[in-house]
Amino acid sequence: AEGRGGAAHRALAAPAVRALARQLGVDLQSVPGTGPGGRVTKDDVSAARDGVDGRPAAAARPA
Amino acid sequence: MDTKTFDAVVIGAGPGGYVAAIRLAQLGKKTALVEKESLGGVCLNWGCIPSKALIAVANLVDEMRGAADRGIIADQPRIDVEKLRAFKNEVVKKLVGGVGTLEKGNGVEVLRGAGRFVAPNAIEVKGEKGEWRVEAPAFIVATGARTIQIPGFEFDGKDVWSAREAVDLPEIPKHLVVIGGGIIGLELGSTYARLGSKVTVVEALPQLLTGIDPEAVRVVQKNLRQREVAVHVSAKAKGLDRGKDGLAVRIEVDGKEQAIPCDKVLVAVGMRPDASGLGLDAVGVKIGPKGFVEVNERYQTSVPSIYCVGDLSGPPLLAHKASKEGEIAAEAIAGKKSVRDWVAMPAAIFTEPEVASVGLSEEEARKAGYEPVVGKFGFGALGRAIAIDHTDGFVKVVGDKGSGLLLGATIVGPEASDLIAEAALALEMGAYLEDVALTVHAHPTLPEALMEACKAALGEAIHALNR
Amino acid sequence: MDTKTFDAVVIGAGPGGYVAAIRLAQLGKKTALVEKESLGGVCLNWGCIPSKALIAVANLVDEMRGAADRGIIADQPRIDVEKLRAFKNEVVKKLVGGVGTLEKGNGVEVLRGAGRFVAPNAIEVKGEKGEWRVEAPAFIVATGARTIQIPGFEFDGKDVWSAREAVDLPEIPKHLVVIGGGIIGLELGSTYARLGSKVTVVEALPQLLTGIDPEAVRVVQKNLRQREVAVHVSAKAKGLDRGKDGLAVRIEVDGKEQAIPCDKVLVAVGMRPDASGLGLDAVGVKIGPKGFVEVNERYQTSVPSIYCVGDLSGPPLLAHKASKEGEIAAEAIAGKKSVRDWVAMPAAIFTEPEVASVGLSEEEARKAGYEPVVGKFGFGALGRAIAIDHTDGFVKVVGDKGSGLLLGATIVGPEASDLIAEAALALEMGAYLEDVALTVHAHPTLPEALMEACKAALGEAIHALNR
Ligand SMILES: Cc1cc2nc3c(=O)[nH]c(=O)nc-3n(C[C@H](O)[C@H](O)[C@H](O)COP(=O)(O)OP(=O)(O)OC[C@H]3O[C@@H](n4cnc5c(N)ncnc54)[C@H](O)[C@@H]3O)c2cc1C
Ligand SMILES: Cc1cc2nc3c(=O)[nH]c(=O)nc-3n(C[C@H](O)[C@H](O)[C@H](O)COP(=O)(O)OP(=O)(O)OC[C@H]3O[C@@H](n4cnc5c(N)ncnc54)[C@H](O)[C@@H]3O)c2cc1C
Repeated sequence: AEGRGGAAHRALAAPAVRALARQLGVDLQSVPGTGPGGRVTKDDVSAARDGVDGRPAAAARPA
Repeated sequence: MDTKTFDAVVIGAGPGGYVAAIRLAQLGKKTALVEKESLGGVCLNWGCIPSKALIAVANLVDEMRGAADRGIIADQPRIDVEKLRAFKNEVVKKLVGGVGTLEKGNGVEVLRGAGRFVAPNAIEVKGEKGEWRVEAPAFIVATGARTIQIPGFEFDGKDVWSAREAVDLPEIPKHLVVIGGGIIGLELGSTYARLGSKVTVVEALPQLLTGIDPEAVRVVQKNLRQREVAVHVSAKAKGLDRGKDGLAVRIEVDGKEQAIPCDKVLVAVGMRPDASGLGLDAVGVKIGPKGFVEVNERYQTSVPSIYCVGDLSGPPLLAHKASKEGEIAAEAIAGKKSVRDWVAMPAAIFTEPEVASVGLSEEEARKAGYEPVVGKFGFGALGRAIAIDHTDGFVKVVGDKGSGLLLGATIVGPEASDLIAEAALALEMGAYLEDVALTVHAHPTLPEALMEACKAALGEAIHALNR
Repeated sequence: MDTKTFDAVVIGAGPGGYVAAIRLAQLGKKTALVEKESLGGVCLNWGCIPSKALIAVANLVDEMRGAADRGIIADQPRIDVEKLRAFKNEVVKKLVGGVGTLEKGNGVEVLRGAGRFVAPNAIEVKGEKGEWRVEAPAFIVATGARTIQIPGFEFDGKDVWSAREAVDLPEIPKHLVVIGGGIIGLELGSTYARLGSKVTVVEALPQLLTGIDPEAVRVVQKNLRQREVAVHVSAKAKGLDRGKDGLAVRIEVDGKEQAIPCDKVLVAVGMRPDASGLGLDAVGVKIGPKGFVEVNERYQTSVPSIYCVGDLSGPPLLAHKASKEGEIAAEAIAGKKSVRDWVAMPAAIFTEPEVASVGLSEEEARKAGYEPVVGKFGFGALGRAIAIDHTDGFVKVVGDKGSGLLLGATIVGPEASDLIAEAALALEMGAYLEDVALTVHAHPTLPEALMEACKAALGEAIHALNR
């Protein structure tokens, strides 16, 4: 069955956030989610990337 | 033999291949699409689409039969087989033509013929209009699956139909025996039943629609019973007798044999992957024990230049799974970082009523380490369902008790195939039961049942009593 | 006069009030529900539900008329008015009975009679079975709205119908003039047209369905034209002539008068809030200039013990808005921190085809400071729509160009009322266009059109050419 990978709960992130994380080479599991219910947001992913190499990521920010 | 060169070549123009080709072209790749029969593959030519055209008509016939209860005076409807077939063919023609237009519009070159690998970077295509050697740095194989035959019931297109013949509607048999009570068997079996056949379903396993929530299956089974479809489960099809009065299917149930007289047999026991004649072995592509080509998360096979998507790359054998994989493989070839990462792969079954599911069942959730909490809401208590007079069925959601995370949904009832989309999006978004429960749902509509089921899981149903 | 005391009292048992009462009881409050007519309010008795029961039958009649094209042989259907009305009544009875059962099951005491405030913490209820003084620390007023009359067209239940009479289906007039081309006018007008009436629609504004995407309205208008419904926009209804041969509605278009002979007139020019006879003024509840009661984000009025929800608390006048507000007010009274915080308030219109929308239109998005990007996908290119033979319409999504955030959706076409739910959830979840575009949608289903529209907005449509 498809799923969230069982009790080893994977990071809660929407498809666009997952795509951005792949794009930026960020490992979602290591990103603390600040969205509702601990969901990882695009901003979280961008921030994680900034943390890695100090460069601001070209991530879209919700208005 | 002429040689043609492309950036990427797709073999097989079903929903996996034709979508992959469009996506490759969109991403700037010079692309060829090789197809030996008809654009659209199984899905458009004798699968998803034509079966649903027939099913929609069967649904309408059914509604017409019950129309008197709602104050509509009309004769009992009859079927004009030729005209129905013509309608179905028209639907197929429109969509197959559409695929051709889309490929052309995106600049994909369609090569008519059967493709076969002669090297990891080259295939030969043999068609009626020509033969080419086609070279490319990347290939996507999307040649699908074929229907399984069983001994004693070899397809002859006359007495013994495969899904392909059944979907073509050669006639409406007086008595049709359907071997296989899975999705295709029940979709087509109940269609013929509504079009006027007496139908008997023979299933080897103890349950129809194996893999689907038994409570949902019971709703479908009740409907079959109401329309006097005979169902034999745990029944083995032993053989076919051809007498001068017609056919008889011999089955064995509980060690006892019986014969079911009939005039047609539909064998719908499943599909298996079809890699034959592709020369994959020869170029070193690894094929798994069940015949599915082995792929990584980008749908790349053991030979890096060769990708594989759709029915041939593994279950579930569904058109939208094929298309999604086609997109991912195309994007991977074009250098994007796409991988298989979906959370939700919905499945829809077009029986009466429809069944659809996505995510984890209660049992799967438990196995995955969650403490499942279940919420259910019956269409019998939903305004919209009562107003449209389709009240059989329910929405069932599974959540995680501790976190409140939504884990899965099963829907049986009116428009279940459409309603599952909201649940799939919820899963992809990482929604909690509360997210769906708190979202305003227009009244009176069917998706209110999903909202109520989520509320029920939280002990807060409005239109049902919370125990 | 007996005095009864409760923790909370709800006045009016429409979708706002009856839901509020259930929620209050769930949260442990000793609750009374006061209703002067029938449980369920406008919505269940002569609004949402019965209109949709009739519309579903009109849809079926329509399908039957076109069935021959799909190979179904049958007579042209006729309507048995008595039987259809009986079916509609049965639907209403079932749901109204259901509300009674739910109130009882949750421990809500239903008081039959008209309520009127005599103090901020007390009302008097006068009913046929008794009169009571009812005291409570908190009240929710949910007494809804009433149909607007226009001079010269006073409702008489004979020649001039309000929606209430029209929904009751007294007869199928030969020629029905509908004054008002808004939601209710078109839903009922097109229903009567399909049931057999000649229908003429007279709308004062230049567009039917004001407020709805004009491109979507055109799809509905095309359908009306096909069934020969005459539509006059920018037309003023001047008066009604009663001659011995029947009625004639005088209208003025472009300064010219004309008379439309007919045998019934339906006036459906809207609803206005109904606070009359509640004694709200006397206890100090502020009412706005348009007659709506002023409330804060918890639905509390200027008198802290009195809450107000539903049609009486302001637009949009929709049942699900009323229910949502009922839940919020009930939770606020029970000490929860609930407030009005929805992102998405979907609206569904049950014309042929259906129209539904949620979130921002392109223009609203621009006004709100976004740079809107629009994606559109027509049902004419969708497999499922072609298979069920309902290809008119489209899905249009609006997103923000910079961020890719989804801002709104308009759907016109088959099952639009159901399909809007996924878009509403997407908005509540803060989804990007990409989220919906990347979510796997089952094939062949109607929600695939929403996915394709989102892909189109991103320039990545698969089943349409991206310009
Ligand atoms: C009756 C029926 C109903 C179904 N209903 C549904 C449904 O409602 N929803 C759903 O999701 N799924 C449904 N399915 C399953 C669905 O049709 C398949 O999952 C889908 O078609 C798989 O797509 P594909 O791209 O992998 O391959 P296919 O659609 O099988 O296409 C493969 C194509 O490859 C071509 N080909 C094969 N070998 C070669 C070669 N050597 N060279 C060139 N071309 C080649 C074939 O001619 C064919 O056109 C149904 C199937 C059947 C039979
Ligand atoms: C023909 C028609 C079709 C419609 N279709 C839809 C639709 O498809 N979807 C949708 O969302 N909306 C629809 N609506 C609108 C919908 O019906 C209303 O928005 C909804 O009913 C409002 O609910 P409410 O709780 O505010 O009040 P109401 O439903 O108006 O209920 C108010 C109740 O209060 C009672 N009452 C009034 N005064 C007193 C008093 N003093 N004491 C005791 N009781 C009192 C009344 O008897 C009534 O039962 C439709 C309306 C009409 C007319």
